[in-house]
Parts: sequence; structure tokens; C-alpha cells
Amino acid sequence: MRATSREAEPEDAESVAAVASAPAIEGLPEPDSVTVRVIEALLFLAPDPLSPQELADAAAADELTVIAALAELAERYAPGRSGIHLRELGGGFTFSSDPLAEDAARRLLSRPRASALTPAQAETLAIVAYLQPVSRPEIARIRGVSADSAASMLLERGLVEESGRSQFGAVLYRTTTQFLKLFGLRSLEELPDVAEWDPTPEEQAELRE
Amino acid sequence: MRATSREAEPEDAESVAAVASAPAIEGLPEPDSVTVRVIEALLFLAPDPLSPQELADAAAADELTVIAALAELAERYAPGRSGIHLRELGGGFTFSSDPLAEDAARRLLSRPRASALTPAQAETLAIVAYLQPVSRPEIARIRGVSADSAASMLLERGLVEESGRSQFGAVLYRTTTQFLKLFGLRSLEELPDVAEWDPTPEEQAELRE
Amino acid sequence: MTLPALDLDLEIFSGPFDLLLALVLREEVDLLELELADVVLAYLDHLEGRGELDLETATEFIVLIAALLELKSRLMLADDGEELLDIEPGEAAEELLERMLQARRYRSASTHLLELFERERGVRFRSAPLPAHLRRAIVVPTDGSQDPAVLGEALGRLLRMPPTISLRHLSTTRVTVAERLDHLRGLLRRGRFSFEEAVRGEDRMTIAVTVFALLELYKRGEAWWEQDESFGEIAVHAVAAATPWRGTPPGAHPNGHKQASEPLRARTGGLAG
Repeated sequence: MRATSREAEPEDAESVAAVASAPAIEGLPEPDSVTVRVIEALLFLAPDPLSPQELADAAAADELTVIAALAELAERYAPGRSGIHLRELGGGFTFSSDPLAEDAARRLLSRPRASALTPAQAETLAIVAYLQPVSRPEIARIRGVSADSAASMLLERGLVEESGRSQFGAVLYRTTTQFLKLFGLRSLEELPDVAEWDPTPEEQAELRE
Repeated sequence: MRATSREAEPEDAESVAAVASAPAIEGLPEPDSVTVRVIEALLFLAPDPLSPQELADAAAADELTVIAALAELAERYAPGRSGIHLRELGGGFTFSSDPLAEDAARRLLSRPRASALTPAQAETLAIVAYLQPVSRPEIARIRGVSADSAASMLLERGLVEESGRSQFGAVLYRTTTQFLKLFGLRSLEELPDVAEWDPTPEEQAELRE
Repeated sequence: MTLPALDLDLEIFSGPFDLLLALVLREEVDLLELELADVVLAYLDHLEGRGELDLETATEFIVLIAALLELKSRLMLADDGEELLDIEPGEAAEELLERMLQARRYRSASTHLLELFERERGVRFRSAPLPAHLRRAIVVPTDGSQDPAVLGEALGRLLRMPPTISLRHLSTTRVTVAERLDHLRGLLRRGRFSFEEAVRGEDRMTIAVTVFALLELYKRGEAWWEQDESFGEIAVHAVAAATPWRGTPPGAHPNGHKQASEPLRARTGGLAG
């Protein structure tokens, strides 16, 4: 499943359309134009990705109709057709701007784009993403160096959040929907298997020396 | 041209389309699809109406092309066709949601969504609550890190509001009635005593060592 | 020449030894990147150059380098040093290797995340406030749902100073041979005392330094000792005291290290024989 989705370029909104429209083949209801417009307006207003369930509840429609509406919208808001893209991110659907407009957006909006991640932040984030929930001492042990300032920055940026305490009382961390959103992921399942980066037996032998 | 559009019911997107497309007859340039998409993305991102001049500057296009692009978009984002409408407001253009979706939006957005404060928000809110009125730079100085995104979220959630300007011109913040309600407080007097969370004498002694 | 002035020229640091220590403690030099073996070699070179062993400086050096080694091994292996004591050297190496593999794995994963992040950086999301008419209409049904204590705690967190760097590793082990010599000489005035008595309640490092001091007393002909059986009491006698000289004291070989081994082993347990 993971491998397949990666091969099919999950970053491409067309695959969203494909996913959302797939059930159409099995006979999705034809959504009425009012429902499509309501869903479109809700996606425009909501600050966070919305699941089909949430959309269905709000629009007082059944979930299959919502999925059909999403499929229709995904076709209209697709790369190359529109400056607004419908994307499936963080377990829900949301509109985003076309990266094509990034330069213009930077000129227009005072809000600078997300600042880059430092290597320490990226490493800490990777450990949280794969091992969540995970505590700060555990992160430090894996990295071999303290992760305090990196973890604080990730919290501050809303990429990770606290998620209870370990049996020893250490604060546990997990990634947020914001993380999925900013990294273009539908869910954590889309992260490649971490074993993929394991060193080869030869490299291991080298390390052992 | 702006004056005309205002007289002709500025709130109605159809009139926007009519006005914007009117000059087409007089031979507006055909906008290339990239420019249209960039303008579309900018309108989507901007929280406030944008003038054709602002759009032209940001998109690095001439104003006539921008007007032609707006005409094309006005046709696509027209009532009855889309859940998002292009409207002309106060001399600028902006997207708004279809009034048709108002009930659904209320159902969706009034639902108490995951509402726990992040640590950054709690800290920022605590500083405003105890020290109000207080400016953003001041909050940042106390926290040691920028408070911009946390402060924006608190504004968005209606927990803090602007309250004039400091002598140096920085916007000052104070808490709202909504804040008191959310925290079940009758007045600010009921905030817990800060001394309760001061470092303990032992901790202080340790710090002095 | 004193130890602090020992000049080092290492891959990641060049300067006096005490500055290196200060930088390590302030975490400005990453202990994990520091080759402690090079520090030891530099010290041995320094000793060779001088041609004589200054016990005082040697002790100080051993204490400090041991503390650094311990600190570094803690950093590399686990945050709980106590657990480590039970691990066999082989297991420790395996664990170290496993950690290196893990660190590599997540470093590669972070590269992947950075690629995703870079790819998505041009994508923006709308974050406009809700239109006023919608905002007004939305009732917030969650009055009193937040605990004001959250605010007090948040402010308390800000009032608290960050924890200071622990110097315990080094400060508790700062014992000099001179101090222990004075201590032993004080006891020797009674003519005889037991080693146990001399180190009662002291930590391991102090005990080791006391053994050095004892050796020094022996070298200067001020004291000798005897032990009737393995793990038995070590009795230390003043040479001038009434007890008659009974030939060579146990463990008295021309080589100082061998002399040291006997009482040290007996005292620190398990290996005497």
C-alpha cells in the first residue's frame, strides 16, 4: 500500500482525484450541484483539512454523496486547471494554492513562507514521526545529543505536540495534522518504511570495525 | 470604472463579472492561463480584497491583463456555478463563500473542535491575562521566542483582542469576555495567584549556587 | 607545569586543557566529537617530555579524564547510567552499534522529510479569519471548559530559570593526593590505623586517591602496611612506631603499579588474589 501510493506520486493532486473518484466506478450517486457548492464553500472557509464524515455532517448529506462531490471538485481544482488545488492531506481534504504562485504570494503577503528546518529539527521530527509517541530522553538517546532546543522549536512551529506521559513521567510527543499538511502527506502511512534506510550488511560490517 | 461597479450593486458577483468583462468588448488582452492561475491563487490566499493594481504588482503582469483575468475568474466563480464567489468590495476583489453554505458552515465551525491550547498559546495567553495590556514584542521578550502565530490563533479564537497602542506604537492586547467565559472566570481577579507557581525555595537556592 | 596549562592540539580543539573542560561543560565543544584517547596521548607526551611523574598532576588528570569518559559513555549509550553497570562489555558494544544504526536510519529519514518539506514549501494554505457574520452567529458552547490553572502553570514555567548544567561529575571527584596525604599523616600520628578507617564513608574516587597517597607515604618511608588475608583488614603502620620491621611488606615490588594493585584490589572488591 505504501509502496504503491509512492509510486503513484501522492504529491500530485490528480491522484487525489483518482482516489476520490475511484468509487465512482462502483456507482457513486450523482451529487446535486447545491451539495457540491456547499462542500466547496466549506473547504474554502475551514482552516484545517476536513474529512468526508465532517463534511457530510455539516452539509447534511450522506458520505457517498460527499465523496462524489469531492471527486467532482478534485477534477476542477487540479494542477494545470486552477490556481487553487484540492488536496487530501492530514486525513482530510483542503484547498491549497498552486506553488506556481509562490513568488507572487511572497511579494503580496508580508507573511514569509515557512522557514527551513535545521538538520537537528529534521532529525528530531523524523524520530517523532516514526516512533510516536516518543519521549525527549529517548530522542536524545537515539540522536546521541540533546534534542531540547530542536523539540521546542518543533512544538513552537506546531509540527509536534505533547501526547501524555510515559510510565516514567517523561512527556511524550507525536506529530500534528499541521505536520501532515506542510509535508504534503495524507497520513503517516505514506511515510516510507524506515528500514528502507538501513545500512547494507557491508556497511554494517564497516561500522562494526 | 470602479464607480460604475459600485453603483451597480457592488455586492453582487454577477455585476463584477459584467463590469470586468465589459471592457473585453473593447479588446482586452487575452490573459495567459498561468497569470489567471496566479491571480486565482492570490485571491484565495489574501484575507482582504485586492485591487487590480496590487494584483498586477504581485503577479508581475500589467493591469489590463489582470482585469481580463479577473473577468475570466468572475465567470467561473459566479453564483449558481461555484460555491466560492468572486466579489468586488471597496475597490478590491475577493473570494467569499456562497451564502447557500451558511447553515452548513455554522454546523461545521461551531462544533467544539480540538480546543486544547498548545503550550505556546497557553504561555502567550497567560502573559496577556496577567500583564494586560501588553504588546507582541513584550510577549516575545518574556517568552524568549516569537509569539506571532500563537497570538494570531488567540485573536482568531476570540480569546484576546487589540486594545489600543503602546507609546511606541505597538498594538496592545487584552483578554476578552469570551476568555473569561471559556475559563469559567467571573473576572480577572479570579486568576490563580502567580506566586503559587513561583519556583520553590529549594529550587531558588539551587539556582543561586 | 600544572595540569590546567597542559597544551592540547586536537582535531576539534587547540588550547589549554582547562579551557577544553570549561567548553565541554558549557556544551560548546561536543564531547561526542572529542577523541579522549588523543587527550590521553597528549598527556603522555607531556609526561615523557618532563621525564618525571608528578603524582599530584597525574591524579588530577586521571580523575578528570575518567569523569569525561564516564560522561561521554553516558551520552553515547543511555541516559540511565545505573543500568549500564550490569551490561557486559560485549553487550555494550552491540548496543552502541545498534544506536549508531538507529541514528543513521533516522538521519536518512530526516533527509526524506526535508525533501518533502522543500517540495511543499511553495504551497500555501488560506488562513483568513471567518467572515464576521459567520463568526457572530457561532455560539461557543464550551464555557468554563478550560482550567485557569493552565495559565498559572504556563506563567510559572516562564518564571523558572532553566536548569543549570550539572557539575557533579567533576566537582565530587576533586580529591587531591596532597589532601589525602595530610589525612593519612594525621592518622599515622597514632602509630597505626586501618585502611578501612581512613576511607570510611568516602566515594570510590577518594578511596583510589587514598591508595595513591598511601603509596607515596611508603615511597618516602613514612609508612608500611600489612594484610593477613585476602579481603582482610589492611593495617597501616608508621615506620617510626613501636611495631618491629618485619622484612618486605606485602606487595612491595620495585614497580609502583604492582604495589598499588594489592590494596586497591582488596578494597575495591572481587579480584584480590
